[in-house]
Amino acid sequence: MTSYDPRRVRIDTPIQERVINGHPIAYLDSASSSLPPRAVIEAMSRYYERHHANVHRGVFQTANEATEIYEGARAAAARYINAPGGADEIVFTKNTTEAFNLLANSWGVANLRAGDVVLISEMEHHANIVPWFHLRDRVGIEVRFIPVGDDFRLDLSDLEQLMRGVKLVSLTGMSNVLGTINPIAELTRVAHDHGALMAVDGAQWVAHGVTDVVATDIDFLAFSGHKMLGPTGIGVFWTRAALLDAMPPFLGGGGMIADVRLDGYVPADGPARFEAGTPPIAEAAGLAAALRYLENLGPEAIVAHERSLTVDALARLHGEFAERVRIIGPLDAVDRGGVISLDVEGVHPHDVAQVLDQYGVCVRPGHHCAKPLMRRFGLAATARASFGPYSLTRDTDALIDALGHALTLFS
Amino acid sequence: MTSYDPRRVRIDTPIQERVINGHPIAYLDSASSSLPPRAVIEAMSRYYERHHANVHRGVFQTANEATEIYEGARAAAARYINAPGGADEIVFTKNTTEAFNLLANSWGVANLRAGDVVLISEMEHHANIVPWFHLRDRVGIEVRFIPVGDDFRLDLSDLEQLMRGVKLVSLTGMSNVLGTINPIAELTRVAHDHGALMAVDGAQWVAHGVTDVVATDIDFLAFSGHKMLGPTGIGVFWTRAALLDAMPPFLGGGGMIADVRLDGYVPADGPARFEAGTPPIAEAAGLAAALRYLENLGPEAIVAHERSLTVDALARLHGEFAERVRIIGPLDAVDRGGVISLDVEGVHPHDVAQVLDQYGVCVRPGHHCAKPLMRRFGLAATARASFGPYSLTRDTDALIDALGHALTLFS
Amino acid sequence: MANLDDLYRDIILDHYRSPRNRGELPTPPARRVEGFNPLCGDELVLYVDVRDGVLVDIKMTGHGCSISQASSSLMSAAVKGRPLDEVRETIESFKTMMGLREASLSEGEASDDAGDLRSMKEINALAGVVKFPVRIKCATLAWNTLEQALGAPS
Amino acid sequence: MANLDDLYRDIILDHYRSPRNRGELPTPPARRVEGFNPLCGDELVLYVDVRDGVLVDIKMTGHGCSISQASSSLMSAAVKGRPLDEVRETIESFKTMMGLREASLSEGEASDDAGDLRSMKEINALAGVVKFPVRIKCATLAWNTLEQALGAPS
Ligand SMILES: Cc1ncc(COP(=O)(O)O)c(C=O)c1O
Ligand SMILES: Cc1ncc(COP(=O)(O)O)c(C=O)c1O
Repeated sequence: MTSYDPRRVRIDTPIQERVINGHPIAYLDSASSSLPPRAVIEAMSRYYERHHANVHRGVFQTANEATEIYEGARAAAARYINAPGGADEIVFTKNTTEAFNLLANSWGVANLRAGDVVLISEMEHHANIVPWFHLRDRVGIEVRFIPVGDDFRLDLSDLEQLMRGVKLVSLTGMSNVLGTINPIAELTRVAHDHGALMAVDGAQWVAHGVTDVVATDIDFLAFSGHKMLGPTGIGVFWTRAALLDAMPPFLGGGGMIADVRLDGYVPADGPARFEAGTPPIAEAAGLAAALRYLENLGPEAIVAHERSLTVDALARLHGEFAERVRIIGPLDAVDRGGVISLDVEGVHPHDVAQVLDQYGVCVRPGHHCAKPLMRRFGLAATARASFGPYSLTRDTDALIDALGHALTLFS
Repeated sequence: MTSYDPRRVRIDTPIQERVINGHPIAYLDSASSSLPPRAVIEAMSRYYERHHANVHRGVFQTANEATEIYEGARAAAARYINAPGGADEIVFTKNTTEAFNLLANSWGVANLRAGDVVLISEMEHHANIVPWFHLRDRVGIEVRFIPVGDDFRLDLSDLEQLMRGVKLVSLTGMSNVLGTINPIAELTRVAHDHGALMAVDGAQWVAHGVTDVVATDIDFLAFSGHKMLGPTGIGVFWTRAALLDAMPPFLGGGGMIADVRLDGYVPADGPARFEAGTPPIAEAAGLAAALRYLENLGPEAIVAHERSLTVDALARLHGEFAERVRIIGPLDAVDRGGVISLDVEGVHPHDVAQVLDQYGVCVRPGHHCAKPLMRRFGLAATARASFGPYSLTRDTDALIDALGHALTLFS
Repeated sequence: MANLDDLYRDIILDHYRSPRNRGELPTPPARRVEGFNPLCGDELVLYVDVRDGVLVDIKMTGHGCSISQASSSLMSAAVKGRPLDEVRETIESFKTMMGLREASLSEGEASDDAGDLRSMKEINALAGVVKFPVRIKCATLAWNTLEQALGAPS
Repeated sequence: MANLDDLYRDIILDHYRSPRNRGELPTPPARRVEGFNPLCGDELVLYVDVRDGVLVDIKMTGHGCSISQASSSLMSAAVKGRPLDEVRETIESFKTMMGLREASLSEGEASDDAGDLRSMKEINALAGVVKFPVRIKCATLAWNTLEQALGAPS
């Protein structure tokens, strides 16, 4: 049993004590980055105050402690996503983006040839687009897009057609613009039936879901600490041991080698092969604390809470502003997370966010690193509100109130 | 004027209050990673407690604050190394290692062709070796090594010969094994005379020196926050604006683009082009605090202090243990930093470090990510002691005392 | 504390709602230049028709926030029909106002008598933008694009 | 608190100073396998001569710390001349001692009567290594290399 109370989580996150322009902060930008609770911040401070040393090659006590903390975080990440091979399948990167570059440059360069297809979608974040464009330029792969329908969901009507020649399907688990949650398990089955592998962008999916790489049967997963109450500077790349063992190195340097001679080198085995240089040690301490914190709350409970906030917000936004505020994303809260992109009639998203800031409401204007998706819906940008485990109905109240002011000012 | 007092710095670093196996800690592993002072730890905590948000695309107040903190760190790093083009020349990476991978994969892939030579040295850290091996495999460059003489310094007697076909000279400013400080300004002149560019591994050089990229006239520089009282998870890549502007992207994803379409993308200008994904924001706050702290101490004063510790330690190690402890590095403290590698007769470095740990003395055994250098001197490993701005003569006392115990145990 | 009223002055909202000089010009004789703010996705296409050292006509298309739209509209009104050296002075004084240039005495003097006083005064409505540093890029997009369209002074 | 005496027992220092079974064996008939600990740079080359299911001879070269050297020396003394199934049992009991295997009743029983009691008792001198987790890799290098040299049980 968990003891999840979002008000308690709010109290745990010091930044939410802030008053912005005379209003209590209503932080609705968790899809960009989440707010770390004190336990996470303190785990990092404690690390630096008591245990800091470089990892792996030390013998002295603090070096051992730092190594245990770092490797412990690997085990915690493995547990959090139910990695079948445990810690040996967890590679720490600096963020989700680096994880995708690792996937494309290591697995991709080793396994894809000119003409092979990587199937992504129109709702991908640039992190799951640009590395494939780079690989196209380098190797000659084709990057193909699953279209997004007017219902803001993947249009799978031509899927069989789209699957021709596909070696890898790489999809976001949850759109950071639409909130749409994609049917990953089903699509993985399709991918595997066609002899393709399945990669999932878990930046939102892991942060706002219950992740089980075994149950979904996916092959690759990427996510970021800072999206799930953890620190900046750390991300995770997961793949099953059999795949990882066959992947060539990507970044080169210390820690990823078994031997270096003047004429070449032998790479190390295991996750170390992909962790060149001094890793994000304090960040791993912070990530482990975040995962512990989330586990204590219970990911299912968080999902349920964020869903109820979303259902309420969608209904009220629709009820309050009718046609003046269009929601760019599914209106039903089925297979949908707490990300609500708004297109406000006659008010540019930048101005929406500016006016909202005056009332302490933090929303993000922009293309949200999903330009192809923006183009698909004829938009340059949206104003996006998104929930986290500490979000409360009063944040939605503040959002609706401030949106009213924005509409008045620009009417 | 500065007010540098190493005892004060020691008090500022909480980890040095620790007692290890009944002895006050004698931290002699700063070459691996330095110990951050409270000001650095608190800068990061404060960032998370008050200002955290994702950077760049925000309009609301904390997003602006986070952006100012992040961009402020860029300006601080530029100032610290006297970058002629200021903040626009500073790219944040996760560490020195990533910076070298960026150099090889961006500038290298764009500018080097089969047969072109990258000249490095036998004393390089793997971070400045392996990325060039990768480039050799990809492009067909030649990786050539400046030999290291028996005096533990670069053997430049055949330099003219070695320079044939060289497009880039890439050298460590200061060896993390030998302590040797290389004549970077002179070698840069030679490189430029031959139409080659000059890259410097500043992981130790910047951390333990006074860095001026204009005075030395170098072209590329890489260094890490955690080596200079800063946090893990952040490094710096510097190059002059004219070179940076011509470098193609390396890692792809959000933040490094100007536009993305279904058929390709346009990269962003400036440092952003090389910072894909959410950057190390809290780490930048920590790095800026570390640079501020170092500036207050005065880099010259730190260099002088570390030199006097080194002179003293070299003399006493030699005097106390004569032939039983061989110093793998120059014995004179000219052009030499505070890194002292030891080869102890009949005691494996691993065992040296283990015994020293029993007395609270932290030294690092191993190849120090410099296997070619180890082979050059017929060693598998050394036990390395290294100083930082907080080191005191009593650390040397503890080292010598504990070394005596190790020799006794294994005699 | 920066107040919203500093940013969204009436003149700005007016120019946002009814932008001046929207549209295209035939190229040639006009020159077409694109401006782009990757951070917020603002896009601007500028058409400038320069004859005998005079910016005889200017038109624009694109989209963006109120500040970028109003700024481009205000700019077009201020520079249309003006000799290029005055246009350049106007650009300089605008950038000085945005804190992107050090104000210099000669520039200050120059801008005083540079052309249409009413348009210049309207441009001053954008002065409040400096209190919102992230919006400065919105305000300057049009001006940078115009500078680019004019090329280096001959 | 882990004490140095737990790690550096006299038997260990003795085997470190005077390692048993150093040298090479002709290949064939012996098999040659390399072991490697990238973290500390320890290297081990193992020569094993197996005939009719018995490890008739074993020799080794390489370098490493006292723990890895002593462990390989102790191992060689314990397994030389022993039938392969007993050698495998010895490897298992060693790994159990290092905390790398769950102790199982049958294994425990098996190791009790597995061969030369004196060598087995000497190996127990390595038990203190578990208090120094980073050194476990040093102690197990030889054993992993031997396991590799023997291949999968037939
Ligand atoms: C000389 C030198 N170069 C490069 C590095 C690599 O730095 P990092 O591990 O922070 O990437 C180090 C430190 O380990 C070093 O001492
Ligand atoms: C769906 C999705 N993918 C990828 C990313 C990139 O994550 P990061 O910036 O941490 O690399 C994000 C967040 O920005 C995201 O929302």
